[in-house]
Amino acid sequence: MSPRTPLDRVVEKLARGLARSTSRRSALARLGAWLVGAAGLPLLPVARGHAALPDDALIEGDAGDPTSCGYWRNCAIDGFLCACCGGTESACPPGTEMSPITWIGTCRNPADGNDYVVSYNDCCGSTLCMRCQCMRTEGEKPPYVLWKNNSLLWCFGTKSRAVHCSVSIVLGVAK
Amino acid sequence: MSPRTPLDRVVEKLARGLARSTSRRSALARLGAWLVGAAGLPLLPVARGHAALPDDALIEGDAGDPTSCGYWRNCAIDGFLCACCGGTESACPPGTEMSPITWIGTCRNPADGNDYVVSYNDCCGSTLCMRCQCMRTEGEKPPYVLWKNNSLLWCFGTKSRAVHCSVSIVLGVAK
Amino acid sequence: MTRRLARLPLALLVAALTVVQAPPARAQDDVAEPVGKVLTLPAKPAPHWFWLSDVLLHRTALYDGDSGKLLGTITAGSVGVGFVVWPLFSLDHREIYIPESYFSRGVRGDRTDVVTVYDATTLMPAAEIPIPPKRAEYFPGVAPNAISDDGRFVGVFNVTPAQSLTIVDVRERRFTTEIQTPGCSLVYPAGPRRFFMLCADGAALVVTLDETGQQQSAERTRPFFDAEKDPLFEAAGRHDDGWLFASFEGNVHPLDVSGEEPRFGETWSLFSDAERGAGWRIGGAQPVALHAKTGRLYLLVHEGAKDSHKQAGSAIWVYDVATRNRVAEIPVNNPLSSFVRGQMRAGRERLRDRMLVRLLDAVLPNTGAEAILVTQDAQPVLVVMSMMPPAVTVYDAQSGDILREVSEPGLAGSVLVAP
Amino acid sequence: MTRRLARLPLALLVAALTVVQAPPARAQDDVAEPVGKVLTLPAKPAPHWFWLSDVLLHRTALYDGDSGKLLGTITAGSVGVGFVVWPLFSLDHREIYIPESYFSRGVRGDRTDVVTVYDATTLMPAAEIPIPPKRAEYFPGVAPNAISDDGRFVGVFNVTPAQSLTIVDVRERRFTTEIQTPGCSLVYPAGPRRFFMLCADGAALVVTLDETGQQQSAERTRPFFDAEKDPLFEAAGRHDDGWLFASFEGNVHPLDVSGEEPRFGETWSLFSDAERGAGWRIGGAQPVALHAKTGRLYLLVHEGAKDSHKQAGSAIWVYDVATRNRVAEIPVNNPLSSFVRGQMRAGRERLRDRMLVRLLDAVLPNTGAEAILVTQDAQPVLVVMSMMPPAVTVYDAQSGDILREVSEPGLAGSVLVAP
Repeated sequence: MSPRTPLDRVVEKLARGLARSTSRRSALARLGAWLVGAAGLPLLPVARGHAALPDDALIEGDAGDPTSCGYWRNCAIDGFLCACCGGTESACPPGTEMSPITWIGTCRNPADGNDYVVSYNDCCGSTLCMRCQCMRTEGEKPPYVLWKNNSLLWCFGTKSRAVHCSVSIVLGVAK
Repeated sequence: MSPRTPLDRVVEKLARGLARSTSRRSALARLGAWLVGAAGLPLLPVARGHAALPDDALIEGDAGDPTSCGYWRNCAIDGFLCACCGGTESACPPGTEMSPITWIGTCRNPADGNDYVVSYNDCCGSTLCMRCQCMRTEGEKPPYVLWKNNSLLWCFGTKSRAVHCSVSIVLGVAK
Repeated sequence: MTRRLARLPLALLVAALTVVQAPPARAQDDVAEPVGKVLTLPAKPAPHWFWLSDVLLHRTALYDGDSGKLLGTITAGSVGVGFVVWPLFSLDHREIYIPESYFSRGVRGDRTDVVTVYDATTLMPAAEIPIPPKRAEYFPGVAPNAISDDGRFVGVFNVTPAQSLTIVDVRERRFTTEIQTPGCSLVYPAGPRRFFMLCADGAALVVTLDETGQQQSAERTRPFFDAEKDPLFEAAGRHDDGWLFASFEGNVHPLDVSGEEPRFGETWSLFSDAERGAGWRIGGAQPVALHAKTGRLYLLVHEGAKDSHKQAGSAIWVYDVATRNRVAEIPVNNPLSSFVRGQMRAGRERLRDRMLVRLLDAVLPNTGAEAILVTQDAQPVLVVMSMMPPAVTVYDAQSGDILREVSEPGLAGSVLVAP
Repeated sequence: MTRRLARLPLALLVAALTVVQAPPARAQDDVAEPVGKVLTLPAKPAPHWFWLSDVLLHRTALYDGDSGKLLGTITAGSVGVGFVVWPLFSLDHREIYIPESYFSRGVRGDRTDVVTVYDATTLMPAAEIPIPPKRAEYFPGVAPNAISDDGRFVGVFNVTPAQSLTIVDVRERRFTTEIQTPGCSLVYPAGPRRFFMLCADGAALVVTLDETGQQQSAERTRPFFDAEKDPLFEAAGRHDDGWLFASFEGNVHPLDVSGEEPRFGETWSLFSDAERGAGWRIGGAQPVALHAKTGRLYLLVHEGAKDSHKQAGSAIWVYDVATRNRVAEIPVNNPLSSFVRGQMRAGRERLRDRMLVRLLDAVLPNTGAEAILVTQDAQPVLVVMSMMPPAVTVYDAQSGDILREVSEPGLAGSVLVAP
C-alpha cells in the first residue's frame, strides 16, 4: 500500500466538504464544465518561480533518462514518451496540444529521495506516436478512480481527442 | 514480355474507335460516370452458365490453395486475400461490399495450362484485413496504365472507400 | 480540352469497363464466375464464436473458435480515437450495437457520437442513433457499455471528464436520457431495466430505468470494496444471479443483483498465504472470465510485485466457485512461438509441427497473455489473447488442452467479446 | 438525481482539478514545472530533415537525419483510407499543404476532400481548401500531388476511376479548376505554371495554367516510353532543367522541361549486358532518387525476374549522370537487424554495439529496402527505408557510410519526402 499523499488528503477533504450541499455541488459542476470548456487555458499550475526543480542530471542510468520508461517521473504513465516523439518529458511535440486535464501519480526521485506529485498530460492532435511505449502502474487505479487512471484517453478541452504521447510534469513535492 | 491478350486487343480497338470522335467520347464519359455511380449493380459480367470453371482441386500445393499467395489466380494481386478474411477467393466477407470496378490480370492455371483473364475486385467497408498479405506483379503496371495497376485503392461505386481484402475472379479464357 | 488530348481518350477507362462487361462469346469463355458475391453469416452465432477488437485497425473481428478462421469484421471509430470497440448483441442475435465516436477531420473537427445498429448477418450498418458526444475512450474498455437484460436499452459510459451514463432505446432507435454519475465509472447490466456502475468510494451506483428508458432511480450502495487499497478489476464474471468481481489483491467479491436490492456475498481469497508470499497476482487487460453454468472462474495470473495489475499473465488458474478450490492451472501458450508459427503457416497437428512447437517454445521467451474469454456453452472453449506479439490461442476450457491457434489476429488486440 | 448520489459527488472531479490548480504554497513545493508547453520547429528546415509517411498511422512524421530523432507529426486522412500522405511545401517553408480525404463515419459516410494548410513551425492546421471529392488513393503514392515551381498552385491527381487533375491556388486559398486527363495519371511539377502527368500510351500530358489557375493548355507529347513493354517508375529525380525517369528494364529517360516545349533526352542504360543477364533490376516502392547539383542518380536494385518491379532492393547503385558510369554500390542495411537493435535501444557507436551489428547482420536474413531519398544540400544524406520490419537508415550519400539508424520509425512506412 502506498502512503496517503497530500493529494489524497486534499481530495478527501474537498470531497467531504462539497458533499454537504447539493446546491453548491451543481454550482461547482457548472464551474467544472466551464473550466473544462475553457480549452487552451491550462488548468494546471503555471510556473510559480520554481526554485528547486529536481535535477535529473544527478541520476545515473534509466531513472535519469527522459526517453527511458524507467525514468523516475514515469512511475504511473501509460502511453508513448513525448521525449521520443519530438517533445520533451514536460513539453508536447509540434502537431499536438497539451490536454489541461490529467491523471496524477506520486513518484520518488532517486536523486533526493523525495516523492513528487506528477501530472501526466496527454499531447493531443496526432495518432499514436508508437515510439518509446511505456506502461507503469505505481499507484494506478481502475477507471472508477478517474484521476489515478492511466488507461483513459485524457485529451479533454483540446481541439483533438487523439492522444499522441504523454508528458510527466512535476507539480510539487508530496511530503 | 507477356503476349498480348484478347483484352489488350479489345481495349486497343475500342480506344482507337472512340478516339475518332470527341462528341462520342463525352457521351461515353457521361455513361462511364453513370455506370460508376450506379453502385450496388455489379458492372462485371454476371454468371453466363459457366460450364468450364477451372477446377482448382486438380492442383497440388500452394497454386491450388486460395488462402496462399501462390494461388494461381493471384498472379497480379496486391492486398489481403479474402479467403483468409471471412470471404473466399471470389466472394467478399461479411461487413464489406465488392467494388464493381477492378484491375485485371492474366494468370496461367497449372491444371489446364490455359491463361485466364482475372478480375481483382476490392472488398470495401472495413480497415485492412491484415491476414494473408499478398503482393504479386505479373504484368502489373504503374498507375498510368490504370486497369493494370494493383496499387490503386479500387473501391469505387461502393458505400465505403476502405479496402479490406481482394478477390480473384475468373472472367474468361485468354487465348 | 485541346485536340491533343483526344489521342488516348477516356475510352481507355470505358473500354476497361466495357471489355469485362461483354467479352466476345466463345465456347471456352464460358468460365466466368459471378461478380459481386458477398458472404453472410448464419442467423445464430455458433457456440465458439468470439469477437476480438483491435485499436490500431479500429475494428472488431469475429472468429470461429472451432476453426480459428476470421469470419468478418466491423470497423468503428475515427483515426487515432476509438480505443473502445465493445459490441453489444440483441437477444435474438439479429442486431449488433456499437457506440462510436466520429470526427469530421479524422483526428479533429466536429464530433458525432452514435450507437450504430449493425445487421448481424451482413455486418453492415442498418441504423444510427445519435447520442451526446461524451463517450469515454480508454484502453482496453471491458465495461464501457452494456445492454439491459431484456435487450432493449443500451447504457454508454461517458467521461468529459464529468462522468455520466447515456441511455439508448435500441428498439425505438432513440436516445432517451443522460444520467449524471459523479465519481462512478463503467457500466454493467443487472436486470431487464437495470445497470450498475462502480464508484471511487467502493460503492456501486445502481441505475434503474422506467419503461421509456428514463431514470427511475440511481441509488448508491454501501461501499463494498476499497478502491484505493484493493480495487476490483473491470473484467468480471456474469452469472444468472449477478456478478463475480476479483480484486488486485486476489479476493473475490460476489454481487447478487437478482433481487430488488443488490446484495453483497462473502468475499473469499483466491491465493493461499504461500502463493501471496510468492507474489502470485491477477493481471492483464481482461484477466477475469466465468463459465456461469459450471461456476468455473478463470483468472490470468503472474508472479509480480504490488501494482503489477496490468502485467501479462503466465497462467490461467481455474476455480470452482462453489468449493472455492482451484481445480486447474493452465499455462499460457507462448505468444512469440505462436506468432512465428502463424507467420510460417505452421499448425499444431502433424509431428513436425509439434516438434516446431516444442523447439520454439523452448527457445523463445514466453511474454504471457493479457486477455481471456470463456464461452458459455456446455463444451466451452477458453480464448487467450496476447497483445505483443499479437497471438490468440483457443483451449478446451475443461481440459485446458490447446485446441488451436488463430494466425495473424490483427495488430493491437484490446478485448475479447462473446456474442 | 437522488439524495444517495450526493455521497461521493462530482466534487471528486472538481477536487482533482482544484487540487492541482492551487496546492498549498510551501517552500519545497516551488518545484512545479509549467504546464501546456508545446515545442515548435525552427522557421527553416535543417538540410537533413525528411518526412516519412505511414499508412497504418495515417500520418507523416518529420525526422532529423542528423540525430535520428522524430521532430513532429501530421495526421491526415480517414480510418482505412488515406494511403497517400504526400506533403508539399511553400517556397518560404512557412506552410505545408496536404491533400486529404475525410468521411463522416470513418470508413463510410459523406466524403469531403480538402487541401489542408499546416503551419510549418507548429504543424497545426491553419486553413482548409475544399476540393472535389475525387482524390486518388494508392500505395505508396510518390507522385500523387505536386506544387508548381512558383509555390502558388497545387495539382492533385484524381481517379473516380475517371482520371483528372484538381488545381488549387494555395495563395488565394481556393480551388480553381478540375482538368479532365483521360488515360493520364500522377502529377509532376514542371515550371512556375506547369505540371505534367504520365499517360498509358507513353506520352506526357503537359498542363499549363494561367495567372488565375485556370487551364491555359493541356497538351499531350509524343509517346516517349512504352508503358506496356518498359514502363517508367513513378519515383523520379528532379533537377533544374527537368526530370530523370528510370524504367522497369533499367533505362534512364531524361525529360527537359526548362523550355517552352518539353524535350526528351537520349535514353541510356543503367545495366551492362552481364548485369541484365544476372537479373539486376530496379525495384521497390520509391526506388529512384537524384542529387541534383552533383548529378548523382541513386537506384534501389535487386536480382530478380521480370515483373519484380516492386521487390525490395538489396543495394543502392549510384550513377554519375554526366558520364553514365556507376560510381558506387551501397549495400542495404539489414532491416531486421536494425529493427531488433532499435527495440534493444542499441546504437552503432560503441564497440559492443558494433559487435552486435555484426552478429545480427550475419544471423538474420536481409529482407532489403523499399524506398530511398537523397537530400539536396552539399553534404547530402541518403535515407533508406524498409517496410517490414519498419527500419530507416541514414547514410552519407557521398561515401555510402552508415551514419545512423532511426529506431521505431512507425508501423507501415510508405514514402520519404524532403521538405
